[in-house]
Amino acid sequence: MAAHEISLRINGKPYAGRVEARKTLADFIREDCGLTGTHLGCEHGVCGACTILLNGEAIRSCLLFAVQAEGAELMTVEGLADGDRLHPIQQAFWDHHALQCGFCTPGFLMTTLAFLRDAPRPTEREIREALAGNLCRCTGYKNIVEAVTAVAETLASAAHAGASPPLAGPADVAGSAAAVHARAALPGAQTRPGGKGSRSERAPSHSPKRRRS
Amino acid sequence: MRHRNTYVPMSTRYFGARITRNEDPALLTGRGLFVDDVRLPAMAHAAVLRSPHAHARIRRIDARRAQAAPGVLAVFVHADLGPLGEPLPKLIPHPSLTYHKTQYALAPDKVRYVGEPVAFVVAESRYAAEDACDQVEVDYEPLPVAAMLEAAAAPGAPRVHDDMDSNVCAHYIQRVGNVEEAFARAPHRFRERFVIDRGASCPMETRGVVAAWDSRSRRLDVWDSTQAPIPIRNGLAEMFGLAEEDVRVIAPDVGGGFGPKVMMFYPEEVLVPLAAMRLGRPVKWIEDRREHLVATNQEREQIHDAEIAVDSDGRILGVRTVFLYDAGAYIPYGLIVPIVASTTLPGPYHIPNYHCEFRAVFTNKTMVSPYRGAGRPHGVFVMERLLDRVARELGLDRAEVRRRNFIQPDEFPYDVGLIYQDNAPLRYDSGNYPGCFDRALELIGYRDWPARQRAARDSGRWLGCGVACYVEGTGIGPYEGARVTVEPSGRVFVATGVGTQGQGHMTSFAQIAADALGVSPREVTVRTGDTGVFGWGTGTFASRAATVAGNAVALAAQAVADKSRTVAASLLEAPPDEIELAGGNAFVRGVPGRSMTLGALARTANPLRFTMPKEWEGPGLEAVRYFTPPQGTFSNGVHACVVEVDIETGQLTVERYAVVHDCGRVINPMILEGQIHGGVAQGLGGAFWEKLAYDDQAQPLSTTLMDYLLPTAAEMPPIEIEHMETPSPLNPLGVKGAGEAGVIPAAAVIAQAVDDALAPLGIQIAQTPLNPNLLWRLITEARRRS
Amino acid sequence: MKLEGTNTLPAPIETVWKTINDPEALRRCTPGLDELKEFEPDRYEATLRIGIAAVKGTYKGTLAITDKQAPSHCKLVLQGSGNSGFVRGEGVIDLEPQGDVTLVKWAGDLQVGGLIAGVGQRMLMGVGKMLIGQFFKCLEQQLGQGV
Amino acid sequence: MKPAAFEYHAPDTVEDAVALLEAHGDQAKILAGGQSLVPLMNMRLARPAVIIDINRIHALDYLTPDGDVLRIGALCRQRCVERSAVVEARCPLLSAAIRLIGHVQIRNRGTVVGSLAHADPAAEATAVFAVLGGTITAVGPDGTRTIPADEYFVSYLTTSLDPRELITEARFPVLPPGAGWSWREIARRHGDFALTGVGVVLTARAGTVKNARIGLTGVGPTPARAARAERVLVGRAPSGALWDEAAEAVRAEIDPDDDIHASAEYRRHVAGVLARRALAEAYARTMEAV
Repeated sequence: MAAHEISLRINGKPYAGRVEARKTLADFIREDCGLTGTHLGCEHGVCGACTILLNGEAIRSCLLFAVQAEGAELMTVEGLADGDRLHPIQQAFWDHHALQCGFCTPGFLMTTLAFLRDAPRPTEREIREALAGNLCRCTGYKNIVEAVTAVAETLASAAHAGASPPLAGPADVAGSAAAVHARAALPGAQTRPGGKGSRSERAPSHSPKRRRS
Repeated sequence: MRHRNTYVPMSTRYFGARITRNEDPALLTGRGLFVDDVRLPAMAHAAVLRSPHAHARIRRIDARRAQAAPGVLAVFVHADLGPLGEPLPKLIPHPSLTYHKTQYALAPDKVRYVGEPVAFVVAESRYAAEDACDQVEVDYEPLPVAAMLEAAAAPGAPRVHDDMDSNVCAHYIQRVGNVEEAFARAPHRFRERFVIDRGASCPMETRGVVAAWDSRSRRLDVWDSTQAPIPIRNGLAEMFGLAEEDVRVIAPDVGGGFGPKVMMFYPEEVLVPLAAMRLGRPVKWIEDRREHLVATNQEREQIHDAEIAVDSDGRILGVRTVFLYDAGAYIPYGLIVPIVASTTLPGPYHIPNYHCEFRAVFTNKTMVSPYRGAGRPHGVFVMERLLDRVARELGLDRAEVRRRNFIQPDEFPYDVGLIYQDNAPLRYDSGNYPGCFDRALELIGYRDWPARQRAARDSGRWLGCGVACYVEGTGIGPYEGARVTVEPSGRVFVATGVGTQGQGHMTSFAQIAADALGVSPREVTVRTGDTGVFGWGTGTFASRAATVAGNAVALAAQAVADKSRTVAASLLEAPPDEIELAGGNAFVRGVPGRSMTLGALARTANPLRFTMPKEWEGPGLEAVRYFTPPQGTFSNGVHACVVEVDIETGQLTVERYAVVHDCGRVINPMILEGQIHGGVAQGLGGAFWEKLAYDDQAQPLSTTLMDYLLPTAAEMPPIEIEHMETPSPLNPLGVKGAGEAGVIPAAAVIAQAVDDALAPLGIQIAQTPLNPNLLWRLITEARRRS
Repeated sequence: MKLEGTNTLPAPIETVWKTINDPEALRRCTPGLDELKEFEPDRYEATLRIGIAAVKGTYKGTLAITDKQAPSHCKLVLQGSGNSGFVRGEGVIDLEPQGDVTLVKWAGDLQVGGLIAGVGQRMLMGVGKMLIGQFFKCLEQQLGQGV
Repeated sequence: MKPAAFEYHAPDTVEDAVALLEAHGDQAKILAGGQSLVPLMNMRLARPAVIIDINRIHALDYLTPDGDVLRIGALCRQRCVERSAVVEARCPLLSAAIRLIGHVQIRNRGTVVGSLAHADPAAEATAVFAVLGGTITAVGPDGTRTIPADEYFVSYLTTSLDPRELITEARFPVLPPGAGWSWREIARRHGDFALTGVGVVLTARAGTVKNARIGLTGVGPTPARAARAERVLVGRAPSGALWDEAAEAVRAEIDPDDDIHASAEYRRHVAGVLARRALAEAYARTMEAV
């Protein structure tokens, strides 16, 4: 089978490789790019350990072929911390003992990053449902939910202090000034080129924002 | 060993504190090292071809096409194994285990469960290895299958092993008092059958092995996602004829274990090193999730015929259980699980007469070995369900029945009269069972429960409350050790043989050492799970790490502290007993100005020239100590919950879950609570969601996470925890184990809560796990009856 | 997986008997049966491509017709194995004449093992039922056309 | 768990995609969101020789209201529909059901049209499509055709689509003015395939049910419309008793299967329970709409 040349960006850095079409994006990230923070727990899209951001959206990297990510902007757990400074979500997970073996943790962090960007003031129920696509076998989820609640509160109060309108709900997040602010308060989450909300009602004739390809 | 049992902590600053974990920053930033993260030059990748049949004779295997497939380096079948073609080691023998069958690394002529390895393919990539697995031709002759436990135990059942007369490989009885007489004179006797089905521990990281062989130095390095690297090293050295010194086994970051990763040996743990040695290239094998759900050991399947005898006040006169234990196709780990089940059953209650008897039975299913709880949930389920029956039949409050039977705080040590899994007498060391129980009742609001339940029923909601007790044997021997070293940098290194799969050893052990040496736990680096760092020990299992290794760390740290004082005394010109250790310094008590850093002491204690004072006994600030507990220590606790049942659909919602728990002195309450949270989630998973389904031909039907239902955050209730601390008199730190506490009574407490919710219908749960379909069926049948 | 049912086929019993013993009719009506080669009387080598949509497995094996009691009773025994695991099935067929039509009573035990059983359980029973349904529907059509 | 090898194509246009389909026929599979297909491929349950990845046909990435229908392009992600204020306002049944598809990571990739193409018997989108009576637009070598919902679903994972056809669009009718709606499902865990799910659209006027549509998922080889139950309802006065009667009719007209999570009997029973609850909720919503 023919190999395919691909190039993409992960955490702001360019990566390129030659892969078989069947190689999953997760394997490409781990094996070809050497970023082993993204883990594989099931390879059939249930456990969420391989969650990364693809063009700003949380996805399962085990359910995408690497060739499909040609030209994409990816973010993995390695891109969260700013040098030695942990991202607020990482810090909250540390403070709240929201990890034990740590295998599922990168997936939870990436899911949380995208979730809090879209729903900055979640209820506990919303947090639990948003995290339901990530399985953890060690924590019983209690401390993970507490960590996410704590980051949300911190960010909400930061956003409230800085922005005049209160944070908007998830439905129209992408366009609102408050959401932009919330994203700014949440380092790393701002990379969402062509946010879905702005594209959601669009006629076929309108040329959609091209995905880099 | 002169400090043994005379340990007095210098301060208790860190012991008992909620300290965030040392291991977290690496794990949070993607810098952990799990086995699948190990990348070596020229590494090849392996895949295992597994039997699709539960029971079949292998007529022929032809691997020629596979061998010729693109990228394939080698294909191994049984005939290629040479001396490694013998059955894998028998662990933990027992006099009652008459047929200690273990599997082969690759099946020679017969397969006995779906998932049994038949061929091992090594290729340039995992993709190519899986391609080649498709090319191996195996001609199977299907044989009759022993699928269901009870049927497999019956005479005339298809036999899993040809050289046996039946599938029963062990028959074991333990007795206390005179059960026959107790039952004969008892005014009330109640008999029940309890069925406990299969589950999987399902850590988020599956198993995995990487091996590298250096043919020049003849050294073998193995990275293994195991709970027991040292026994794996010892076993590999023996099998491959190498010195233990020349085999290094590393369990780096291990992504959860929960018991099954303590098995020695899984076939792949032999096959990967073998392939690496034969090919002269490093080889990696990572179990995929589907493999995990057939090839990693499972647990829980038992059928108990149990009976209780009580007097008219509900006081227990005798208990009898006769049960079947499904071992799966082989029984490498011996009788640990059924022994633990039968010795956990008595729990916190006076049981003057007790008869437990089991048969271990082979079936054509995946092997069974301990999974978190390891028989304890079974024992508790049987005992608590029997007491619920007593309460119902005698019209007594279920809390009152328990209270009348508790062992009292002044009765310790309490000899149950049985032999425990460590082959020592089952003797509870300490505890306060009624106190713990009362706290749990208060936490869940038991006193007001009837009123709340009535109000809910009036508004059409079916709520139930449950409360169940357990005693957990923990901290068993034989021994663990630790080496504590102060380096010239002032950093403290702790090395021990007990690895971590997420339990926080890097922090708990650091807290223990930090107190002894007067440093911050952040200054303490704990190294575990690497035989190259510490080569003596057994493994992480049976809730024993904190107790056995924790005390070894305390003893070694204490020895280093003593040495530090001795060295400091000669330099600071004060008697050793006037030297204090704090803030990373040694100083003369009351004269903080006369001090040296620990680092400077360490450098001084390792002189380059001149002579060394005799009382230093050797170089450096370093000590190795071992802790050998005389017997296990016994934690206890009470779980309580509130559930709601949708009686039209059988859906169950767990609204509240409360745990009151006593594991002696607590090293780090944050870590302890985390252990309990996780255990509760696994317990609840096993009570309502998780079931390994097999069809009547022993085909596993739930080999994905779509069908094996690990609970998610959306299903889990918030969990409330309270600690009680009754120190153990059996070890210097006064600690007991806690790793399995969360899981143990979950099935029992849910069953009771469901009974309570559905009490108007007279439903009595006698099996676990439950599911909506089952609850709906019970509800429908009950309504039809009434 | 046990399945059973009855069908009424629009032909007299002798015709039905002949059809279900006719390799060509069997080949045409057994879903996914690509090849059928008789290697001894009433025993055939078979290649099956069974599945639905993209989820198809190829199984090589044998089909045998046994316990023949013309024209009212026989047993079909099918076994095959492939990359997706194996299938084994036994079906007992009893024919009862009802004037111009024939009542077919069948009872089958279909066993699926390996990959498909382990990961496809959600649709296994339904698909099994559907395939048997297709078999009889096809026979019905063939007999209706006066084969 | 790694997929078997395949030949990969990523056309930029519908025409190129159809040409590839014509060349490869049933050897080829369309890859859109891939959230059902890729797991099957990873497990090697599906081993397509050719993958035609349509993710570069950007012209198919749209969601647009067009009169009384929502036109959803083949690349429109489920998440996009879920977030759409227009869908929420005009077809809340679709919004509600979509939120229960898998998890957010799945919906960020998965497409609505892909769900319809995959035709899983327990999916949400298929049942909503059936209950609303949507249409499929498919392009093949012989041109474009539309397929109404009741001619589209054939069996498990099987539709009336020709292997050489590509679905370019699905049209979901919006709810009629004043209509009440409800989506109810029961699953083992949040995000799992429904054991059974029921969607209802109901209009009522002057104390009688004017129109009722009931769709079910997880109760047989395809999403089902409960036609008999619908007939029971029309022209009758809404009441608990009427919902019960309709629920019984639902139970009588479905033929669900067993699996390890639920028996056919359970599914049949619960379909009725959910239908009753959904009807009551939908009716209550008609009152809110007034």
